[in-house]
Amino acid sequence: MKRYDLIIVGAGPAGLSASIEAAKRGLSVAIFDENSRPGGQLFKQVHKFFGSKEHKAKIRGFRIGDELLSAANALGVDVVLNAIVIGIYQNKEVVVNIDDEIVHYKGDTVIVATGASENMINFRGWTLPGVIGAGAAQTMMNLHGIKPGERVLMLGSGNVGLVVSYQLLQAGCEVVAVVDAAPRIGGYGVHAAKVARTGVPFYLSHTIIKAVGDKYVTGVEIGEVDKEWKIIKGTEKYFNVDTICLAVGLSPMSQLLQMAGCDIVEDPKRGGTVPVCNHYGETSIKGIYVAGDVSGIEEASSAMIEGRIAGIAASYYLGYIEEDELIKEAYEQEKSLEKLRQGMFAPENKGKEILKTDEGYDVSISLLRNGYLDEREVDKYPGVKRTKGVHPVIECSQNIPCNPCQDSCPKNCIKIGQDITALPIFDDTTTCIGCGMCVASCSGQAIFLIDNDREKEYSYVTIPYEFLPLPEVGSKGDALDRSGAVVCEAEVVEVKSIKAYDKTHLVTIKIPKEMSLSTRFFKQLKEVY
Amino acid sequence: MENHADIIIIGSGVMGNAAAYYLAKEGKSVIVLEKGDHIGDGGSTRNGGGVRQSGRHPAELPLAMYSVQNLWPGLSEELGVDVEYYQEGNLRLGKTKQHLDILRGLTERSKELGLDVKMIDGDVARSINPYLSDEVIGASWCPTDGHANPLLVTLAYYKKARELGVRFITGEEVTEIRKVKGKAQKVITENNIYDGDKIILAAGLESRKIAQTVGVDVPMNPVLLEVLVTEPQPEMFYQMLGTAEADFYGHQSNHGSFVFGGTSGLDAFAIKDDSKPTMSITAPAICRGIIKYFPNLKELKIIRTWSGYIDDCADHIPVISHVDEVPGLIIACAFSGHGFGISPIVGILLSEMAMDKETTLDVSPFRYNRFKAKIQ
Amino acid sequence: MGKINERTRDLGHFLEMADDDIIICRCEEVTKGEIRRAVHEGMFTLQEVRKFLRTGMGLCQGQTCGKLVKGIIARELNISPNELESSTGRAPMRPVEMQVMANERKEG
Amino acid sequence: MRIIEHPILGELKKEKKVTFTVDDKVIEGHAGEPIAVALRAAGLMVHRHTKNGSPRGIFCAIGRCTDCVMVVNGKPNVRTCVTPLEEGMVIRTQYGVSPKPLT
Repeated sequence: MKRYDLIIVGAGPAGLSASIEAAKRGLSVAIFDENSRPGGQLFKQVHKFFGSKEHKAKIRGFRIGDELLSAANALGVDVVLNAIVIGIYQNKEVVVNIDDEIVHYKGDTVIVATGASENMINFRGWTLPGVIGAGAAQTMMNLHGIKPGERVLMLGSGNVGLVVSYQLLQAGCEVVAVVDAAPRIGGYGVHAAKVARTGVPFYLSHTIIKAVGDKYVTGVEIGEVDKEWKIIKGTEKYFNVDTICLAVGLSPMSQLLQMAGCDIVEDPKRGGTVPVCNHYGETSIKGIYVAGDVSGIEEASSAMIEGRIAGIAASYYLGYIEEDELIKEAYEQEKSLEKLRQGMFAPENKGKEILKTDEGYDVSISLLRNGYLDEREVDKYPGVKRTKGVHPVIECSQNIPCNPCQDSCPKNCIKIGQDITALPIFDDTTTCIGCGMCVASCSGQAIFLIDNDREKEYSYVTIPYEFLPLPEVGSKGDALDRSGAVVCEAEVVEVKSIKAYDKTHLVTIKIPKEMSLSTRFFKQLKEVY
Repeated sequence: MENHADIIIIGSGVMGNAAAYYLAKEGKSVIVLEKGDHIGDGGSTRNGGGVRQSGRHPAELPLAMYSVQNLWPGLSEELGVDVEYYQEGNLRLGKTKQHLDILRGLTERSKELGLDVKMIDGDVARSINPYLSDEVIGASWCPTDGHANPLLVTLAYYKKARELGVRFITGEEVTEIRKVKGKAQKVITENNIYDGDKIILAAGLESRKIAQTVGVDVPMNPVLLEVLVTEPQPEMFYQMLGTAEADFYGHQSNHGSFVFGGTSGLDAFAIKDDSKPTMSITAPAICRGIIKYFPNLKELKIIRTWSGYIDDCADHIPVISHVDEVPGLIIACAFSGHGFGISPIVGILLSEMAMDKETTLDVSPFRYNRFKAKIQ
Repeated sequence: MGKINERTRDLGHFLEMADDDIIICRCEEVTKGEIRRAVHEGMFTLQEVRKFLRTGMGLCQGQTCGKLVKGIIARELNISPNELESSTGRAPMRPVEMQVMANERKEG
Repeated sequence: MRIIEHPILGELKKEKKVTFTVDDKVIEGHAGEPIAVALRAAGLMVHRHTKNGSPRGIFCAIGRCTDCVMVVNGKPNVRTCVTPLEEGMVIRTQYGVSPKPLT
């Protein structure tokens, strides 16, 4: 039976990161993944990541996947694809279905990094073709280049629901609404805002009553829920859709660990049925570790660090490093992980209602209910200041672990500091040169450039733009406000697409001066998205 | 709640549940204590579902025949749950001359005891089951054998007994049976003491430890057995299948899946632990066995495998017995992997024993004190 | 293991609900009403409901409906879903053809 | 339905076009893409009907839920969302666990 120092199940962000750390330290490593492409969910993630440089912030998910894979390959890790681990048996025997064979392997250590599976929700008609998981939508669009439908209703306003809604728009689908039974948007406000400003309405405290259709979905009925989650009569709304997308959370995929005999607990904070493990990810069975979503639902950035920690811990377990190295190197990673686990979206805050930022600013109720900041409250956040000449307007109002805007500014105009969940401060004593790096680097697309002084009657507003086709300079269209409502006519005066922006194009539009505080998006006259 | 009942039953497997039902039907008060969190989590719901008379030990055959003739056909109706009983016969298959010799031996023995079972050649076997491979050269055929769904039977007895007022408590591990004035009466758990006029110990392998607390030992060992289930298929056949080599057995269930049990040959030496682990070599071995007999099934996908321990008795037949030195205690265990098919009659026999009635069938072959050294 | 669970406790009358006909287990087409009724008939754990109704025993191996079934049982018993044990993980993690399972790679 | 050019991913590379049949229709798709993708591109939503007659299609798209199974080259219960398309495949809508009878 072929034996490795370390067998990893799952070639996602956690698994690949673990393999790199272990292989670097001399372990023989194999990774098995059931998919034909490695990277787990990374290759479906076309958005830029949050975090800071060490967390690969502002890099798009699929590029991170490529980076990790080539690093693993360079270190001689055996990345085996289309390899379904059918079970982990006694004595760390990992049995894999590869092509038409069953292959038995043993690992002196095993890291299970199988990720998560999607939760589902039932309503009348939920078995009809056209009702799909958000993951399905992502897979179809971003891996296989096909739209899941033309008109889509999204159920769920967590980060997955928001990110996938945006991706649907990018793929050219129409998103008719984002619906959530909760009274507040669950994901990052910035993710919601970039969906809302294209004109997608949010229906909070609403849920699906039924999917309508005979053979497949032709429509959907939603309604408002009361405190007992019952539909309030008279609040029903109907949408013509061909697709209903479900994004109602994730559950750790811990079945393999159960089978292996690891102790398991029910922990709603970690997302469901999870293995008992220590801070190195070691389970109740010595030498079996976990990393990533399987040990508790978080972001891919956290999964990568957990993977590194498990890889380091396995290296120590097998004697490839000494205890002091383990402590020192794992501590570095834990510090980095801690940074991501701060702020209002930290795992420990799951389910809590947080109405003030760490700095004491009120969290925008409009953002939580409608998906966008109210124009009247924007001014209170430290990233928004009215100054002369071109300058950034940073509509960042929640404590999200993220700092690329600070790093990207060549003039040090934006300050976040050591605590990366702090709100960015625009320092109006500095001089912005309008390079647009902050606009393109903001993973939440919450930064705009405004110049009120170039012309007397007009303002120039620069917005991040990730749709096709790109507007042409000189063309006219509608200026949209944060809710996607038309505020006035706009003329495109500049479109910048440099490599460093990484496909976040900067579109500058010219609008009447009094509209500069309202305008946050641009819609071309012909139907484009 | 009062912790006294006419009868305390230890173990909520199919035997305990069946006994509880037949007792409650007679108006007795019953408490069933189950160590696990789930009803019937042992061999009762982990077996292959055979309701078989052929191939039985002569001592057990009357129990099997009585069940098939009198109890299985009406069980669904009696319990109010379709337990998926199919009486479509049992084919025990052979591919070699040695196989046929084994089959012939089994067949002759059962025939003498009045069972309708006969040897047939390969072509006749294929006329009964057209999916058999040409390698099959003969079989034993018992047309009155069949199969049922063990999950449903176990839970249906539970459901019906519960309806009749039997008190079931899960998560209640019995640590001791204690005599009071020479008679078994108290059943002690970690948290409670129960008492009954009669105690039925039907806790599978666990029975051994518990019986020892009143100085009785049943010589039995845990043996791991594995079962697998496939994706559903259109209806193909409903016979129960087995082989002379006993390398696999199984049937197609009424929702279309095939349920096959089998062995790798090393199961007896499995590393034993509470999680009832499957072995990595067993499912492949079972599959190879099946494909030789049923090549058409080779593309079927396996959905699950699972395992369970059987309480394998020194002489491979059960203990169903009063205990002379411990009046009031009735032991029912060591069914050795073939208890399911006789569970309805065992339930009745236990109820009769607990009510001090004459038993429907003779239980003397199953005495607890029959185990003797080889050389006397 | 070891949590005492009285199976005779009173769950009140079984009342039919308007959405009882909604399918919960997509593979085996088991409805919400069937699950609720099974709880009233004594099936108090995920495993018992699974064995009694076949929820989660279909081709998807229970990966879709597990949490939903748990929620329904918990509501019927008036307990938190976290008090219910999830179903066990069993090989094979994905369906495998018999001819593939039978074909173990020879040690080279 | 196909995304010709994606704003972030650019043009998605696809293998050569192939033809295959679904029940009595001849359909085009790209070799190597999941069967389900080619069906979606052709506007085909219903992959199977359960034994109770309820229509089903793509649900998880990653091979877990098995709602999208069809009879492919005579084999029932094939997960079309993870099975690569090949030239000349014969695909049938599945009823219960059997193919739809051809008209």
